[in-house]
Amino acid sequence: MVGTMELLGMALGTFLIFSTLSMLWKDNPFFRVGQMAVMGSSIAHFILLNMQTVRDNAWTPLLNGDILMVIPLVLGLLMYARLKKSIAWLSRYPSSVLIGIGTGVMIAGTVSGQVLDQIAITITDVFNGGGINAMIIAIGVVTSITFFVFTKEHTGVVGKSASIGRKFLMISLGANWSGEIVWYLTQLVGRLMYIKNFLTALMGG
Amino acid sequence: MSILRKLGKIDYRWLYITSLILTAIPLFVPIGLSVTLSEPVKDYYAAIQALPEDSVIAVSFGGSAALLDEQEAQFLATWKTIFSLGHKVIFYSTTEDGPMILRDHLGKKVIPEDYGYTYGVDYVELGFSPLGEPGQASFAANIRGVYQADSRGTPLDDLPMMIGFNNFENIDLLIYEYTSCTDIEWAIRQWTVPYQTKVIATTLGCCGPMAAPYYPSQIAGFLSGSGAGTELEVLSGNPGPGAAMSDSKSIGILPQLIFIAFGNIAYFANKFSKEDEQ
Amino acid sequence: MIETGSWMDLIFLALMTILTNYYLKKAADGTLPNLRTIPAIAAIQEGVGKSIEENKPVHYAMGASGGQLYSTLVSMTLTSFAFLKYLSSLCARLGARLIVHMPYQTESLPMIEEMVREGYRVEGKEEEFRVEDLRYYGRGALTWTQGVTASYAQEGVGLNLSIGIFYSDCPISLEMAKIMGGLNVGGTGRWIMVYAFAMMCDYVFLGEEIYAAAAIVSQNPTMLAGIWVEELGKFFSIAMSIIGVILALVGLNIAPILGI
Amino acid sequence: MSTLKKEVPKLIVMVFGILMILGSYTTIPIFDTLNAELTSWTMTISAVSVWLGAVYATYANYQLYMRNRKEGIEHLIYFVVPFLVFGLQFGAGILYGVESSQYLWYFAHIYTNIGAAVYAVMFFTLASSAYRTFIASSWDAFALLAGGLIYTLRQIPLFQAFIPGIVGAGEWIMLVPNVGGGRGAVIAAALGALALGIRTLMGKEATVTEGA
Repeated sequence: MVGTMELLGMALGTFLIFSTLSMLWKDNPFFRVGQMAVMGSSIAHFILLNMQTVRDNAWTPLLNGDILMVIPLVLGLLMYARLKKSIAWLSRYPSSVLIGIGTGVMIAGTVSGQVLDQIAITITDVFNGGGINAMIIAIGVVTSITFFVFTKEHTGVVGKSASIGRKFLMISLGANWSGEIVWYLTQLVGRLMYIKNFLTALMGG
Repeated sequence: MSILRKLGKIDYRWLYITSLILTAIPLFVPIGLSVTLSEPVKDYYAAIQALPEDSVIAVSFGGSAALLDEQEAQFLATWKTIFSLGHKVIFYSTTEDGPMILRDHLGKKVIPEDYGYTYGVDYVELGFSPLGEPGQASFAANIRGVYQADSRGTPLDDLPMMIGFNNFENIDLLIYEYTSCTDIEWAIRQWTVPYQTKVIATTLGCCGPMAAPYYPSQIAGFLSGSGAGTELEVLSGNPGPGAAMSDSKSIGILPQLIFIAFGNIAYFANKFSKEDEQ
Repeated sequence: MIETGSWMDLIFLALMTILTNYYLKKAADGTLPNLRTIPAIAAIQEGVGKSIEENKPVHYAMGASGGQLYSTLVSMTLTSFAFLKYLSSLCARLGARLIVHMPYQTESLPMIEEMVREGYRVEGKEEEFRVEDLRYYGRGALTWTQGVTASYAQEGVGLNLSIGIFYSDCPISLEMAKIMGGLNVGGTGRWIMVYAFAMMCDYVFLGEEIYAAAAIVSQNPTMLAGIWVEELGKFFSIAMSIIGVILALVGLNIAPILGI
Repeated sequence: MSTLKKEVPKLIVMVFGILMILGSYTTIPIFDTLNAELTSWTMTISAVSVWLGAVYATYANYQLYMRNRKEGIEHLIYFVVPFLVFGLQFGAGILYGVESSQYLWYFAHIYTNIGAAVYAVMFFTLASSAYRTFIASSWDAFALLAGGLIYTLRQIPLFQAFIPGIVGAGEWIMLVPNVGGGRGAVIAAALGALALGIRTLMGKEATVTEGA
């Protein structure tokens, strides 16, 4: 037997599933109420979790003597300067810190992980006797990069290579679509199972 | 001919409603279709099986409440496999939802203590930290730089398993559970490349094609989607939620395939009729 | 001193930096790359015109997670800012209403407001900027897609420009904009989601095209000059792949030179 | 003033970016320590700014209500509901903690369901877009259709059982042509991101250097 609170929760959950799905039919008051409720819920959840982060990452260490933690706290507060036009420019300081750190991390990780290593793996697969499949991958890599060349018109050899590359890219896009749609179907099945469980519980199952 | 052409202009809502109905039917009338195992799943399982006794596994847990339907089969089957082999496990959550899901699942659906585990000695749960890629790097280099205590507030040095345990050197396998497709690169850049840590991954179905370029050279195996979770359930002999979903997926996809066929029939009917007119 | 196995990375990075500096100097002398046409760029202006004709707003979306500043996707965030500034300026100039669906990362909100204000300011119409048209929906794709869809349904869509970091949010936002009669233009550098743009957009920036297109719409010589550097990187990648594969076929593996 | 507004932020970007790069490429301990410290800062800065979202959302919601309030009582409901839900959830989180059973009840039934339902909606939107675009009208379109269909059939148990070889064909699509095309796209996009990143650190990226 399912408890009253649990049953109430499941009823609420079922209503929200239907309100969300109903937008496919057309915009309606149930969807709007559901959307507004989710917005409030999501902002509350996000704020609560971030307050924990501030407490654990900065506030507690600060109280324990890590004076440096004042800096990120002040930088975070400077973000609110955007709300007053005369001092809005101050919000650029924390943004710049974040962009600088992000760009540094991105550059360091991207050069090897997404450029050099990718070329190296393509070569290694051929070297290690990957056979025809390794060759097809190598052709796909070279031709699809050609597709992204902007300074040469896609005619002649470049055009032919880009055209082949486009086929590889399309197959990849198709495979990506496929991965997603089956995943979303799983989500749909999951929600239908939830509704089925609710109905079963409602009937005393 | 005009009927064929109309097949390309059916109101989308027919597709929606037929898909919804057909997906629901097997939930009430199960069919029981079998599954076929794929190479990345076999290698994922083999990577856990190949670990020597008393190995330490780090689970970077990226559970998301909204995505449980896709993830649950994967992680439940994975945990059961690990616990049955007796390896030590360190869980750390990279998503806000992670600790809540761990609390709900790691005590109710798979109970480590049932396998003879003791908290703090055989497994620990470090809680959530918004790690991102820089955080993964910090964790691999210095766990205490990210976590000073576990999710229950116990200082790491008070947990027997964590004494002298502080970085990648203590970890034999990383199970990288993520939901954002490009995040696989974080594990590769911050674990595989610098430390040659053995990594296996679990992710959503849509992320399979994105993980594939890194398999098997940089990740030893991976599970993408609940389908792969179902395969692991079969492979490891741990039936779970994945199996129950298989039938519905099989039937629910049919309207989509039929509508794609309709679209193509209509296109070619239109094309040929125009050619005839010329 | 230098991390083991990092030499090639550093050399590559140093070369890119030197080349950037070189082409920036050339740009200062007025030498800019000739670029092939990207049809989606012209479509943005067409879409703004359509919005005005139909008396519907222009929507700009950069993804539920589009405001990442301190992640490896920061380049995509900056690219989406460049488009946002261009679009707000275009809307201010032509007189279209612009609604911006902001991402959940609150740390990027000040910059988003700054970009929109700047777009209106350069057209001399800062007073027409309305803060309430910067929409925020809370954390995650779920609330964002619901909020965006509700806005499309209730306020109408003329043009929907979507550039940025998209995860599993765009299949709903793009398709809903399409179903509601909007002109969809967009792209993302996240290859995994490009399929949704290819299938649902009237005009698409395929993957890396967003970076080049951002430079083009900015009309900023230094950004345009940067395209040379990307291009040389591509030629290098193509050449290394071809040479490496040929040598691999005759039994020589040059992959270790690249770092593996 | 221009120095404080424009030049200092540029310098900050450059200095922090270079520090992170040094931390990644060198073995000098001070840079590793700095990397860890700065990473922790990013989390804090981001977390402190979280109330900004609530400010923008409140303002937009209030303006929408003011514009529509004469059209009917339902707009008052749309206006009040998010505040009500926010208050209840925030209150529960503060009073009982986010890992309490009260909060988890709320989380499990509202947040989880809507999130999962939104993903379910995507099944339908992707289905209708495929109906519209998966038409073999050219070789490019045929490649898209073939990649999509074969990999879909490979993932569905029904077809695994009845189409011999579909698993192998699907795996091949995923591990060979998909890898070829996807890897090329990843390399190209990475180069675009790198070029932009380098310009950013050099203080030449317009989006960082110009603003109102």
